[in-house]
Amino acid sequence: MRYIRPQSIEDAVGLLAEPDGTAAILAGGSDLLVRMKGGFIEPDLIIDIKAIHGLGEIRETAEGFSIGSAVPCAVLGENAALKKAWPGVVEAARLIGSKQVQGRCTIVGNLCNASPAADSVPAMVAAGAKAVVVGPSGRRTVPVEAVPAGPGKTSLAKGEIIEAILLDKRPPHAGDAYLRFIPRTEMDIAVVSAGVNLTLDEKGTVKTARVALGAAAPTVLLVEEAAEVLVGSKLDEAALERLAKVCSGACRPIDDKRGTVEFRRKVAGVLARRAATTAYKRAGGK
Amino acid sequence: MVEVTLWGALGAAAGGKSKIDVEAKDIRELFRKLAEQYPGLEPHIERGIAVAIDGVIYRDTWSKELPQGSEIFLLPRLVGG
Amino acid sequence: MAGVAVSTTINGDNVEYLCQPDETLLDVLRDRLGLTGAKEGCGTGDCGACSVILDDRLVCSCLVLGAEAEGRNVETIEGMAHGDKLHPLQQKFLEHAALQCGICTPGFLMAAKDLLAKNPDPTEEEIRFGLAGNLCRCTGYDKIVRAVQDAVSEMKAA
Amino acid sequence: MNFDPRYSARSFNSVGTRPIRPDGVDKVTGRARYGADFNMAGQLVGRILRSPHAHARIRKIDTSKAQMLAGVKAVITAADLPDLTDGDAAMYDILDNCMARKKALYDGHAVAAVAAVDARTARQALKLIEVDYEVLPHVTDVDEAMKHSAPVLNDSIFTEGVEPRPAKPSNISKRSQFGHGDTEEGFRHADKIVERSFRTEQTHQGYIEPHACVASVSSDGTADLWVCTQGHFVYRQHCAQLLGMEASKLRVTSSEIGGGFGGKTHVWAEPVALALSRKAGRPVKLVMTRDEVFRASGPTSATSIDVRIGARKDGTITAAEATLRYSCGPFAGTWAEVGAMTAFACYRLENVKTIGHEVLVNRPKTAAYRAPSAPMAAFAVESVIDELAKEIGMDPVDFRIRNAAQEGTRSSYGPVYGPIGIGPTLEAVKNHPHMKAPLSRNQGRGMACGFWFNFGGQTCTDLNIGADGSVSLAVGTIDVGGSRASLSLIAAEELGIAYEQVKAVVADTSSLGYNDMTDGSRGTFSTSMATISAARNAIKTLRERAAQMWDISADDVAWEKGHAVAKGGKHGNLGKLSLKEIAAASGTTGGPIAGHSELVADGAGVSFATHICDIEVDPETGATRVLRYTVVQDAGKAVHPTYVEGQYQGGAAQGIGWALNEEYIYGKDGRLQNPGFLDYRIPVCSDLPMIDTQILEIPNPNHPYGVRGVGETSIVPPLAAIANALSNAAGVRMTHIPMSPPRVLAAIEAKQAG
Repeated sequence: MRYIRPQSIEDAVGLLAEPDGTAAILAGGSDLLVRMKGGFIEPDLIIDIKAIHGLGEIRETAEGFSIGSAVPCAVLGENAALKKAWPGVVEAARLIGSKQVQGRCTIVGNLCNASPAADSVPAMVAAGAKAVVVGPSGRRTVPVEAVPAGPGKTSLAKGEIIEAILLDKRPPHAGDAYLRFIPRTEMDIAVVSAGVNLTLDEKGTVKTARVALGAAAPTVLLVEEAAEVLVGSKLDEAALERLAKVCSGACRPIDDKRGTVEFRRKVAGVLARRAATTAYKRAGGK
Repeated sequence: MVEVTLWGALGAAAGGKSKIDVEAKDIRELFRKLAEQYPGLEPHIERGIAVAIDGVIYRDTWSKELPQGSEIFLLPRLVGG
Repeated sequence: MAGVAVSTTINGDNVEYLCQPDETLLDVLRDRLGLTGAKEGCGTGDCGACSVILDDRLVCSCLVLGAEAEGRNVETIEGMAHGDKLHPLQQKFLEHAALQCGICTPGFLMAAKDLLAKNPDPTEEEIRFGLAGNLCRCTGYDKIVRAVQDAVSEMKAA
Repeated sequence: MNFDPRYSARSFNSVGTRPIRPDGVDKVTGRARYGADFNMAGQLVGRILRSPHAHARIRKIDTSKAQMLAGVKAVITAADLPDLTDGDAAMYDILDNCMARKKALYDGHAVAAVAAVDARTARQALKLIEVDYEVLPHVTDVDEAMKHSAPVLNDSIFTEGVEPRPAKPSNISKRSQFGHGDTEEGFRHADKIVERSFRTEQTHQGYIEPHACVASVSSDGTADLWVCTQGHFVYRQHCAQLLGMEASKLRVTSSEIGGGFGGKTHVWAEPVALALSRKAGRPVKLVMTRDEVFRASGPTSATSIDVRIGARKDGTITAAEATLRYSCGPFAGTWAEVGAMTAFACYRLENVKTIGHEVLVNRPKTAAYRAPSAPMAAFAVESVIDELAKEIGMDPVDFRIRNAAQEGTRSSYGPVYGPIGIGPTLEAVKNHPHMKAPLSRNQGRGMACGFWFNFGGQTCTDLNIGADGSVSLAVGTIDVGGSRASLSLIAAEELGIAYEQVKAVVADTSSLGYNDMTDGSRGTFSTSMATISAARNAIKTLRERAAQMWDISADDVAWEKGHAVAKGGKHGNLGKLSLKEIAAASGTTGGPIAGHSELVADGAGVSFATHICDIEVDPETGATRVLRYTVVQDAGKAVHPTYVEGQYQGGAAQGIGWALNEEYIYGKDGRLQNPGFLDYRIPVCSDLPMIDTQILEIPNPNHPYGVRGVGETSIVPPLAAIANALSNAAGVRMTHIPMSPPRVLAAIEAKQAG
C-alpha cells in the first residue's frame, strides 16, 4: 500500500489511471477510512487530493459557484454568499455526520460514495448542480444525478475524478430547502429525505421547480411529476397535498434496519411538503 | 423451629412443599439441615440461595441468626448490573 | 508496505514519526507517540472519543490518516492544560462531576473547546448540537452541558 | 466480624458534601489509564476469529496456514482451552462462550484466535484460518424459539422447574413462578381487567470503552492481567479456573473502566488473551473492536411478556398476573426469573402470580445490564397499570399510591418489606411542579415506577495512616462512576478529618482480600460499610497510641472530631492529640497505624424510583422528542449527592434510549445488522433535555449511615414512563419497545384508520 499526495489534478488522474492495483481517492476520508477499517476494501494506493491547488476552494464565478472537491462541508457553512444563494444545499451538506466529520467530509465524497441515503445529493440534484469530471481524456461536465449508478457504484470511468461541483447563479425569487428524517437529532443516516428548489414570479407563483428524494430508491430520485404539481401554484394546501401524494407514490424504497417501505413512502411525502414550504418562503413567497 | 418458605422452583425440589419447618439457629444450620432432609435442594444451595429474614435479603452471611418467629424466605441468588 | 515519514506539530511541539500508509492518526498518537488521551470507542467516527483538533478543525483522529498530519498542527487533550493550570473547561468538568467513567471526557473537552473557540456564547441548544458528535453513556449529558455553560460564564468574565 | 452495621441517626460533616473526585484531574487531562492504554515490552496483538453463522457445527478448524505466516506467534482454538470445569455447568458455559467448542451458537461466537507481532499480521492470520462449518437451522426470536418446531440449540436442556421433567429437550431452560393468593379468585372481584401482550427488543449496555486487556503468562506459572472490568477478583477466579491456574498466581489489575453497566461483570476475551500469552510465551494485548463488542458481548434479553391486572372501581387492585419470556442467548440463565420477581414489586397485592420462561436463542450470551430484567417487566406492568387507572377513571398517580407497597407488605416475590420508599417517591411526584406544568398540542405526560433489589456482598478494605497523617484507603470494588470520592468522604467522616486528607485507590487482587464485583448497586453501599469498619478499627489503634503517648489507659481515651481526647477529671490537663500528631509519633509507639476490614455487607435494602416524562410526538412522522424528565428516587443517604444525581440521570438516559431507538436488528440469516454506534442508536446530547432529580433519603436500617445502593433503579421506569407519555400525547398504546418512529407512525395510522 502506498500513500501519495499529488500536487496537480493531472498527476492525480495519472495515478488513478495506473493499470495495476486498486486506487482510492482520499479527501475527507470519512467513508474511505471506515471501509478500510471494516476490511471491506484494501486499496493498493491512497491518493490524497487535498494538496492539489484549487481543490480546497469555493470560487464565485460569473455563472455561480464552483466548489472544489476537497472542500470540507464545514467550509460551505462558513461561506456567506453560498449560504445565501443555496441555503438548501448548504444545510444538506451540514447534516452529514457529526461536527468532527464536518471538518473533513466533502459533498463530492458524499456523491461518489453513492449511498442512496447521501444527504447532500438530493439537495444538489434539486439545485441542478453539475459535476466537473476530469479524466485521461479531458474534462466533462455532467449533471450530479448522472454520477451515482446504484448503491456503492458510480458512472465514473477508471482514471476519472470529480474536480468540482458547479451551482448556478441565483435569479431573484429563488429558494431551496432540504429535509431528512432521522430517528435521533444528529449522527444518523437519513431514513428518507427530500430536496426542493423553486423559483417564483413576481406574484409568488412557482415558475420552476425541482424535487428530489433520497433513500427512496437505489439512487436519488428526481421526481418530475412533483415539479409539475408545484409549477403554476402558489403552494396552496391542495398543491402541497398533491405534492406529498406524488412523492409518496414515486418512492421505490426497501425495508431495512433504518426503516420500512410504508414509513419511507409516507414520510417522503411529508418531508417534500415541508421542504417545499421552506423553499417557498426562502424564495420570498408568502 | 422456624418456618421457611420456598420459592416456586425450590418447592419442586423439596417434593412439592412450599413451606418447611426446620430447627436451625442460623443460615448455615438451615442450609445443612435442608440439604440433609431434602437432597433435591443441595444443588440449589450449591448454586447459591439468598435468604430473606423479615424482608432483609442475605446472600452470604451464613452466620446470620434466624430469630424465633421471624419470616424466613428462600430466594434465587440474583445478579446485578 | 512503505512507511511514510511525517513531520508535524503536536501540542506546539515538533514531532517526527514514521507510519504505515493505512495507519490512522489515532493509532499514531496512541501506539507510536504514547499519547493515549484520545480513545478508540468505535473506530468509525460515530462516538467522538478520539476527537482532536487539526488545524483549528475538530476531527475524529480515527478518520484521519497519520500521513495526513504532515505539516499540520494537531492539538490533543494532553495539550489542553497549561502546565499545572487546568483549562476552565477541565476545571468545570471536575466541579460539576461532568464525568463518571471518564472515557469520553477527553473527546468532550476537545469538542467543547472547539465549540467555544467558534461560538464563545452558545445557547443550551447550540451546546447540545455542538457536542452531538460525542457519545457519553454514563451521565445523560446533563452535567456536561452545565459544566460547559459554567465555563462559558467564567471565560466571558475573564 | 464484630462490626455492627445498624443505622443510627447522626449529623454529618463530610458525607453529603460535593468535593472533586480524587481521580478527576487524571481524567480531564488524558492521563487516566483505561483498558487499552497499557502496554508491555514485547507484547503481541491478539485477535479473535468469529463465526459468521448464527448456528453451525464446527467440523474442523485448520490453523496450519495461519501458523506459518511470518510474525504469527500463537494460534489457538478450543483445544487450547481444555475443559477443566469439572461438571460446573455455569463455568462450562463461560468457557464455551469464550471459545466455541462443538458448535458456533451465534453470529460473532469466537472460534479461534491469534497472537502476532502487529495488528496487520494478526488480521491476515485470521483470514488464513479455515473453519469447516456445517450450517444448522437457527432461531433468534424468543417466541419462535419456544415453539415445538424450533431448532433446538442444546439437546441436553430439559426445562427445569416443570413436573414431571419433560421427555424432550427444548429451548426453554427453566420455568419459575412467584406469587401468593389466588389470582383467579381475585379477578372475579375485579370491576375492570386489562390484559395486554408486550415485546421488548434486545439492547446493549453501550459502554464507550470496548473490552480490552493485556495478559502476560510467565514460564514459572505466574501471570498478570491488566483489564477493564467491574470485578477483578471475579475475573481472576474465572480466568484461573478456566486456565487451570491457582488463583493466587494470577494477579489482576483493574484499569480505569470506561463504562460497564453490567457488561463487564462477565469474562469474554480475557481467558483467550491468557491462553494466547501462555502459548506464545509473550504478553498479549487484546482489544475488541466495536463490532465485536456488539456481536459478542453484552446484550440484555429480548422479551415477550403478557400482563393481566384487575381492579375494583374504588381503585383497589384485586389480582395481577404476568408471564415473562426472556431470551438468554445460547446458554441457560435466570433472566426471566428476575423479571418475574421484580414485575409487581412496587405494589401491595393480595393475589399475584408471575411465571418466567428462560429461552435459548442464537444470539450472544445475555449479560447483566443495570437492574437486569427489571426494565422490561416494569414496561409491561406499568403500561397496564396506567391503562387500568384510565379505565376506572382514576388519576394514575393516585391509583399507584392507593396500591403501593409499604412496610409490612408481602412483596410479590415473597418476603415482607421493611421500611421502603415507593410511597414517598409517589407522594413526591404527586406534589412535583413538573406534574402541573402546562402541555401543548401533540404533547403528553407519563409517569411510572421502578424497583430494584440492590446487593451487598463480600468486601475487604485497608485503611493505612501515613506518618504525615494522610490516609490511604485501598478498596477492592471497581470505581465505575465516582465511588472513590464517596468512599474518601466516608473515611473522612468516620475519622473526623478533612476529605483532602484521604486518598482512595482500587487495589489489585494480590494486595487485598477478595471483593465481589461492582454490580447490584453495591459499590458504595458495601465498601462504605467496610470503610467505616476499617476506620473504626484504625480509631481503636489511634486511641491506644494516644494513650501510650499520654501514658494513660486506652479506656480513658475517646475519639472526637479527628482527635484523641482524654476522658475524666484526672486527665483534664492533657488537651487533645490530632490524628496527625498521633501518626507522627507512630514510629515509636508501635509502628504504622492501619485499620483493616473484611465483611459481608448484606441487608442492602430495596430501592424504588418514580419518573415523570413529557413527550412531543410528530403525528405525521412518528418522531418523538423528550421535552422534560424528572427522576425521584430514594438513596437512603446520598454520600456524594452529585454522583447520586449522576446515577439517576445516567440510568434515565439509558432507559430513554432503550425506550425510543436502541435495538438489536437481526436479518433472516441470523446475522446482526447493526453492530455499530451508527445504527445502534444511543441518545446523543441533542436528543435529551436536562434531567431533573430529586433525592429522597429514607435511611436503610442495615447501614451505619443509612446508605442504599443507587446505581441501577433509574433505568427501570423510563420505558414505561415514555410509553405512558406517548399514549397521552398521541392516543396510542405502544406495546413494542423500542417505540421507534416507524412503529409509532404505524400505530398512529392504524388508529386513524379505526
